[in-house]
Amino acid sequence: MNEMTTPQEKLTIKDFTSDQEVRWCPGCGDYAILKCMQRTLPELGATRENTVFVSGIGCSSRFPYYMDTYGFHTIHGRAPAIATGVKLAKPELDVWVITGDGDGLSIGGNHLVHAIRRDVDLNILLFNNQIYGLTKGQYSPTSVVGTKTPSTPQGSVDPTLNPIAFALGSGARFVARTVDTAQKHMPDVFKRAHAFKGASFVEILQNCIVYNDAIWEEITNKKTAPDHQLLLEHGTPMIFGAERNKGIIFNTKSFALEVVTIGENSVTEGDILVHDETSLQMARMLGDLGEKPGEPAPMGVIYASEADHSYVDAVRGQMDSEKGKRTLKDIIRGGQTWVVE
Amino acid sequence: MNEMTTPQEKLTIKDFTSDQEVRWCPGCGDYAILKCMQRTLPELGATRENTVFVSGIGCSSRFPYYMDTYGFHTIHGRAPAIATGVKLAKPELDVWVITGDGDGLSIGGNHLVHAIRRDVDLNILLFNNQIYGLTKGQYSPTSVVGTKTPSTPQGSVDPTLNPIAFALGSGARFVARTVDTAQKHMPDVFKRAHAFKGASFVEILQNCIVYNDAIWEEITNKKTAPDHQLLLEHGTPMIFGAERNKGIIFNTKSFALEVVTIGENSVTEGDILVHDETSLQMARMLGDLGEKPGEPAPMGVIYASEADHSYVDAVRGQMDSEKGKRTLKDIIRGGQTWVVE
Amino acid sequence: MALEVQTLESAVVRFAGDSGDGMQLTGSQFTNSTALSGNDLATFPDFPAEIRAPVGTTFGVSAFQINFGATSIKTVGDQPDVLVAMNPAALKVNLSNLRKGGMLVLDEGSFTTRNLQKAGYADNPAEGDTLDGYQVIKLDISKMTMEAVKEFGLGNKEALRCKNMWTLGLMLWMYTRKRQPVIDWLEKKFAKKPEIANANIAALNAGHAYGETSELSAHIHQYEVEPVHAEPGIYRTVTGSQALSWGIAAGGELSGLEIMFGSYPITPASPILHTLSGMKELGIVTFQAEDEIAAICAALGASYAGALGVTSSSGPGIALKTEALGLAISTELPLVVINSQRGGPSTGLPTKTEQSDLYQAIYGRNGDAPMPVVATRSPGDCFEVAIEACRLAVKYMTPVMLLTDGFIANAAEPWKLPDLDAIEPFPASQAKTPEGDEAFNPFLRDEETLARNWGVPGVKGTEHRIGGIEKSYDTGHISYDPANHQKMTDTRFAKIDGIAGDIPDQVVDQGEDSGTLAVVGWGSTYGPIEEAVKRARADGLSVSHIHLRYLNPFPKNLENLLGGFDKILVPEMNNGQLKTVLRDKFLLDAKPFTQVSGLPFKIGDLLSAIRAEIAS
Amino acid sequence: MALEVQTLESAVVRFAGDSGDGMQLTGSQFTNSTALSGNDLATFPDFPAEIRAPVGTTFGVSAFQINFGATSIKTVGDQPDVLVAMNPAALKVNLSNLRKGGMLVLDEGSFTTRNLQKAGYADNPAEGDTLDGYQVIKLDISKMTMEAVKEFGLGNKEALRCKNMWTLGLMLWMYTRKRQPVIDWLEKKFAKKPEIANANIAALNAGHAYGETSELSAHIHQYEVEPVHAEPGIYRTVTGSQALSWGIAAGGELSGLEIMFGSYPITPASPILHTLSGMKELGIVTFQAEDEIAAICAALGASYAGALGVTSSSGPGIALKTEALGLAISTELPLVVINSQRGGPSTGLPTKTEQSDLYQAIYGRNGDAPMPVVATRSPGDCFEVAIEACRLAVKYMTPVMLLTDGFIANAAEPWKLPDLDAIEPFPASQAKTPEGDEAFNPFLRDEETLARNWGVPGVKGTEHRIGGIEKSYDTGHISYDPANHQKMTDTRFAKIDGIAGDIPDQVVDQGEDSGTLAVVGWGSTYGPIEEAVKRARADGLSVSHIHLRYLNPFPKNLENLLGGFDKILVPEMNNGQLKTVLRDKFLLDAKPFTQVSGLPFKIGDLLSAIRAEIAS
Ligand SMILES: Cc1ncc(C[n+]2csc(CCOP(=O)(O)OP(=O)(O)O)c2C)c(N)n1
Ligand SMILES: Cc1ncc(C[n+]2csc(CCOP(=O)(O)OP(=O)(O)O)c2C)c(N)n1
Ligand code: SF4
Ligand code: SF4
Ligand SMILES: [Mg+2]
Ligand SMILES: [Mg+2]
Repeated sequence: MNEMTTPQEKLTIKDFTSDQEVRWCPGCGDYAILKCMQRTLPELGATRENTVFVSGIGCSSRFPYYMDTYGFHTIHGRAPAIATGVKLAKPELDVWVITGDGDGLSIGGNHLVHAIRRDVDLNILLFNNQIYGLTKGQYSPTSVVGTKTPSTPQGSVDPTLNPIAFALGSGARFVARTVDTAQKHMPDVFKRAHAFKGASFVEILQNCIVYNDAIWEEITNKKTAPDHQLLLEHGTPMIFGAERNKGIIFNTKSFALEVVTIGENSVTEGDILVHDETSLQMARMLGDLGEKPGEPAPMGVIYASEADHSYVDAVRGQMDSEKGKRTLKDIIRGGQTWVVE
Repeated sequence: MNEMTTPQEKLTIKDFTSDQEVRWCPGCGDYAILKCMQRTLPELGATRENTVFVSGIGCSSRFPYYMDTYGFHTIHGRAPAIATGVKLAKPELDVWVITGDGDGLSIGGNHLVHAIRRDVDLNILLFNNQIYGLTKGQYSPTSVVGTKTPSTPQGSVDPTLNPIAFALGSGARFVARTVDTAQKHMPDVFKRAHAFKGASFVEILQNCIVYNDAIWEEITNKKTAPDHQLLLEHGTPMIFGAERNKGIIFNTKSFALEVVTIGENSVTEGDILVHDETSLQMARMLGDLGEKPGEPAPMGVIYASEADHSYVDAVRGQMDSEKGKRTLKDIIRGGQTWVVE
Repeated sequence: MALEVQTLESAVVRFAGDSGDGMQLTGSQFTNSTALSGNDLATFPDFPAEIRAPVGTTFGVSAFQINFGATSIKTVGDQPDVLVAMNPAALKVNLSNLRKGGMLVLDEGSFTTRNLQKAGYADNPAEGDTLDGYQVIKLDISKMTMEAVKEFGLGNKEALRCKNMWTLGLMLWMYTRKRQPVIDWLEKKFAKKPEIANANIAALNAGHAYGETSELSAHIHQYEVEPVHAEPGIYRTVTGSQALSWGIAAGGELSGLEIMFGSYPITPASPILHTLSGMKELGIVTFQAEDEIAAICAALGASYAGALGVTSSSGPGIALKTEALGLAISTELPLVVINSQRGGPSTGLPTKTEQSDLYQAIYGRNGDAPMPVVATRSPGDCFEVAIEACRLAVKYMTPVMLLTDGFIANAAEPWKLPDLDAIEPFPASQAKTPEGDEAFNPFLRDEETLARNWGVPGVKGTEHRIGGIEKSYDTGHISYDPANHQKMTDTRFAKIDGIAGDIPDQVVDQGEDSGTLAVVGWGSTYGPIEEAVKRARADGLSVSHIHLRYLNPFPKNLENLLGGFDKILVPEMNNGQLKTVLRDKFLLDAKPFTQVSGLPFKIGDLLSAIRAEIAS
Repeated sequence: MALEVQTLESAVVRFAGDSGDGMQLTGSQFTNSTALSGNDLATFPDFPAEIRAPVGTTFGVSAFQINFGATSIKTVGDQPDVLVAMNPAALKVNLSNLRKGGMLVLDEGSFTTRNLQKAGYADNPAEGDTLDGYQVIKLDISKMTMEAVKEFGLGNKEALRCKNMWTLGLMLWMYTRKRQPVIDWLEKKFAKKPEIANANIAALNAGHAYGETSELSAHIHQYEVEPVHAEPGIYRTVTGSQALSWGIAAGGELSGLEIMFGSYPITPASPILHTLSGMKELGIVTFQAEDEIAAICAALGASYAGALGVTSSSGPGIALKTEALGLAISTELPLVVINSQRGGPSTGLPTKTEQSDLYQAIYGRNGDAPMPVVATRSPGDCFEVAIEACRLAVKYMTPVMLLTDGFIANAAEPWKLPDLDAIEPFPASQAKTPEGDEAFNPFLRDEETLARNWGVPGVKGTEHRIGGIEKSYDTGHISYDPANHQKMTDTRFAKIDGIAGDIPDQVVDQGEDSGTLAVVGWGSTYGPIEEAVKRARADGLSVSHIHLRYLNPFPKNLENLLGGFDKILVPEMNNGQLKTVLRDKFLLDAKPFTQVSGLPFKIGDLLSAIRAEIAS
């Protein structure tokens, strides 16, 4: 690990841009995410040599080719498992997992569950375009019911998987959401994910201009965004809306979150629920928010609760604490032996 | 489907008992679950010919051999996928999935996620003994941290997966829990699961006397049970304890459930939270309950909220609504054709 | 004054342009008109791996090649006679392949500095001497199209999109094909947007008129290709994916079983999922699973429940299905597994063709796990082979592997519509409620086929349990008995080997049934081999072509048949896989001739290999 | 008056009892004492599939067989000379295999009506004439054990558990073995429960004393088996799983790489996971993954990061790893994949042995995907083969498949401790920060080995991207170029084939290097073949034994070597898989002799096959 401690010159976006021609469709949301990553890594003090991008298969999974870091474009759905191996072997690396809603939630769902459950220190970015881009537009587990695609010409009938609920159900300790167009918001989310010790799960709403265009329109369109986004900030009341007069409360009767209007029905700003990113219950409810009409989609850090142990440290710790106690020779001679002369 | 509508003679436990010698370890909790199932099916009005048990691999997965119904002992982790095929092909069948904590949550996690997400009308019973029985005692995703097994001689370090949280995170609409020794409770849970249209997920706490004995002791031991079990009943306050003076409240400050003692700190029975099995938020919190010392483990139906659509009906409905509109001949002649004479 | 119309035996035309230029549509419409003219033909859609690569780049070039003729056409042709290049990148990528002296149609309007740069041209090839030796027709198609559609008031971008129809019009003129089918198609396709339909039709007509009226006709011939002398019947063009899907549907009808198709999208297998998903009328259940494992498992579950499970994927997905395939073999349930092969290993070359999954099909499982393997040779052949796979699966209670490939999946050819009523049905037999107290044994076997007794849920009295553990030959219950395992292993082999008695003898596709050299092929190499052998025979060489549909078991006469030749040459688009099987089974010195480039064989290369082998 | 001690060349003893009777412990302690007596030996633990089947049933019988001798012992013996049956079920299951005239030791105390019934005996076989023809020793071991341990105040159940030590004591007496090693072991094992230790020791002594003092000694011989004439050195007994694990650890040390072992439990592969999990001192990371796919993926990820990834499973699990194996082949990363074979197909016979995954190892992937395959022949051999697998993986940047099987995994044999310092290290080379502005190309190849340039994260200047899509030979970037794909395919084969030049020439294990018949084997059939060939040679037959460690590529002299024999016989515990490879590669008429019963070959059967083949 020769070079790793050498002090770094200040890197720039260029340093993280590889010489490979980017091959997404013109207008694809992936471009914006890529640029944002290339821009943010220098700000994180990341080095090229200690940064690894591991991806599965899908349009999104081509991401590593375009980063001038280490990159492993693996096979469909397996990136979290491969990244776990990378991290276990070299804990000092910054490992980013790039996956899609098909790659991560369909074929690769189980590896995602277990990487998250183990709380492996990975930064997992799931590009959710609610479609299989690379294979030309079949529906995915996140596609809304009724989606017409080549494999569902009469519309899909499978209930949708909610990535946030899924991650939390797997025991996630860091869950956040951002959107491809949010060039200011996204770097902050990347930074928080990167700083988090443990598995950080980030859903990035991403537009597939070819097969599922404009599904995030309400959230990304400047006009409609204020009413459809809830920008989360820890310790701050969950207020949103073009007029900043809408808010979220917890209704103890329905036992669920509810959208209210400040000033109506004698609701005041003080009634609005304050975002607590350490509350698992709140995180779960926020994960559901946005499913019903009128509800805004929460953006930002939904949940962050670092564990007091680290999985990778624990695994390697067991090894380190034993190291040198016996040698291979000792082990081999360990049983009952006899001598032939 | 010749015989299916013939009225049934009244069946008994014997009718559901196959001629195969049961091959679990003496004292294994699986016996009790088996007996209970054989006893309950006649009460459900089930028929042998329309009942199918599909299992993966594990001690628990040998279950189908002992039922005198249709049975498919498949491969490790794949039972939910195979059962989905069974149900899609013949929706009139009652399909039970038998799986273990290793089979269902480790290798088979993703199929469970998607069977649950799709809400396929299956009754899924997960025998949780927190260990891999059949392969001689390695730890499983549900094993508590620190579990010493042949593959973790210094104790396991992986955080545990909570089956209830996992199922809910996958979008489950029916989640319940029971325990191998609860011969009165279990049939009710089976009946509810059976009656539910959609994927019903039941965690059965099961004792592996050989590799992980007595892990459920507090819950099953008659002496300690009252203080460690919370028997859920929809619409009833969540009271428990040998003296029936403990209860569950929702603490709006900590935003979490809390155990209180009736009569202490001016808590009255009226303050106790009433179980609402249709509340997803409550279900999620109940799923966590029991993880901390002093908290009871909820038993019974944790969540039940039938969807207004049925996945299998929807799939077959698309087919039925089109049926006969075109024949294969029509399709083949559908393009532009020309005649050679 | 126009030159006279020349009559050609056959012609190869290649349309190439940017992914956005609509070359696949152009090609398939040209194909359609050509088919309706009664020619035989073969096509090769050759599109990039990227969904929509950046405009103007070489890796964004999409091409469509068609070979059509007055005699039987077996391949897409080694070298185009005509190359249509809609931009510099298309020229760059495809020029080297154009026949020396061939015709080159260029859209000059797209040879802008920026496009030339993107294609990596320092100088404009349309201007220097790079194109010497070709018959070059430079036209500003872009401009002429804009002109033609002006009246419809489309935006710039939309108007330019009609370029491909202008080009098509020109080519239809050149080959004296009819415009009407294209016009009909445009009107149907854009029924809701008449201005688009009309603009496209105008462009088409303009291109056609340009040929007819311009000076072009003064120095360019118009060509005619006579209709092929084909069997009487109704014809259409069909792609491999279509024919395969229809064959599966037919298999369901002929067996009397509901088809339950479980799949997960993957190139180039997805079109089968798409086609069958659009055929719900026939009572076909399609299930897009969470992965390939779930797809095969759901299909197998359906078979267990009494339907006919079918699953489909390509190499990497088939790899994932391996474990479940073992379960299907062990439980002896019917199942059809379709592998649309693509370039490997691993992700490999997803959009390129290869036939390198034969090892996997025949040998690629844990344990002694035999299963039948059949392969398709051409788009139309897929229909019959799919039916045959269903027949074997149902009759022998076994999974069957059906090998096709990316080339066949996407290629089209004229296809004589089968008479569905004339196909022999093969009704599945499922156990009925036993009489009296007779115990039901799911592993009781048919004496002739060795197929086991298929008991299905829903039927009273045939309740039983099966699984992947070894079963007693006598009762079907779990058995760890050594002698029983031997017997069951032997029986599993005997059952599959016995299929040899139920399939047609191997025929010689071309040539005598003995001689100096047998060229033995399988799969989509059919066309190039057939053509190469034809030429070799025309040169007086003693060579025959034997093309296998059945790869496991082999037809029972195959050993004898091959024994009648001095030499055996096995051309494969892999590193020599069929060769292994032949050498193992027959101890014959089968010589491999392999090509692993992601492309179909060239006739010329095969011909050289045949010559070399005979001379050796 | 005692009979004199008889000297034997070798003896086969089989301990059989209920799963709860501790037969595996008894067997392994007898083995240990025997090993310490300097005999050569081979063992065969034969336990039921069930964890703890109901007491007294036939499917709950657990057995342990040992063959030991004064000369080299290669197999566990076709038929036991002595059978110890601790209950009726054990008798029922094992009797048929006992040598006619052999000795039968029965615990009469367990022949109760209930136990007889459970075993399916209508009449008590200990009483009728069923056992005529054997030398039967009926003892109420249960009662005598209770007697012996009375003073330690154990409960009934615990006291009865000492039965196996009583029996062991008797057998140690019979074969003049030392008790002390067992006593030492008991004291260590029950250090925290001295009363248990003492009771067991008392039972052991009582059994021994019974032999010495009872009338038994008046009509039963005591036997002596002289120490084998072995190479000087320090010895221990070792199981295949142990030796394999240690070999992997050694491979890590010799390459200078950290071992990252990713696995998922499965019979019979789990013991390797268990052994390595207990070896963290050596800096070995073990990872119990969520499934076999994750296990290989994590191992591959670790290799990508610069460690040596190792993964292990048996057939069904290896099947699941297929797709990821393709990625390892395509990215050319080092990886060791261990397959502990078991009976197939599908779940098959998990606790029985077989070698039916050779097809899967050599051919079982999509695409043209070559990889080296090596196999172990015996427990001790596992050590060397594991090191060799690591060497090849690291030196050639390739996944390597190591085949072993359930028999080898659990069997034990005496093993001369290797001199670790004498093994040639094979330090891995990983790319360093390039000088100046030189671009790093991960697919730059070593001219000799064709191994690619291993760049690992953490090193500055070697940043690069790789994946499963085809890569340019020249740059390592993605390439869809046809000629490049051909070149890369050819290079992948050339690299693996080239290994033939880096492995030892094939030796003849026994016999001349030409002659009438070569018996060619691989894997755990080594012992039976060696013994059968020995006997055949003793009968004057011209037969040699050639046993392969390298299955792909074959040693370079193999073709010539086999060419020197008139006939080739290939005994395999599968339906004839090596036979296929040999016939394909060398076009030799290799004849299969197969057995698929879940059991090792019997020497007698092999001998007949050899005779028949020579006579044919
Ligand atoms: C084993 C396997 N199965 C299927 C595929 C085909 N495939 C490639 S990407 C993909 C889905 C991609 O969807 P998603 O992850 O949402 O990525 P996107 O293209 O939308 O970014 C599929 C099905 C494959 N490459 N490998
Ligand atoms: C593909 C595959 N991998 C691994 C195994 C080995 N295996 C069988 S059962 C099992 C785990 C069983 O654990 P669980 O599901 O908890 O069942 P239990 O025995 O505890 O009831 C494993 C790892 C297998 N049979 N197949
Ligand atoms: S198909 Fe969709 S997701 Fe893929 S590159 Fe194109 S726009 Fe992006
Ligand atoms: S090992 Fe455990 S789970 Fe398996 S049968 Fe025995 S007691 Fe039951
Ligand atoms: Mg997507
Ligand atoms: Mg378990």
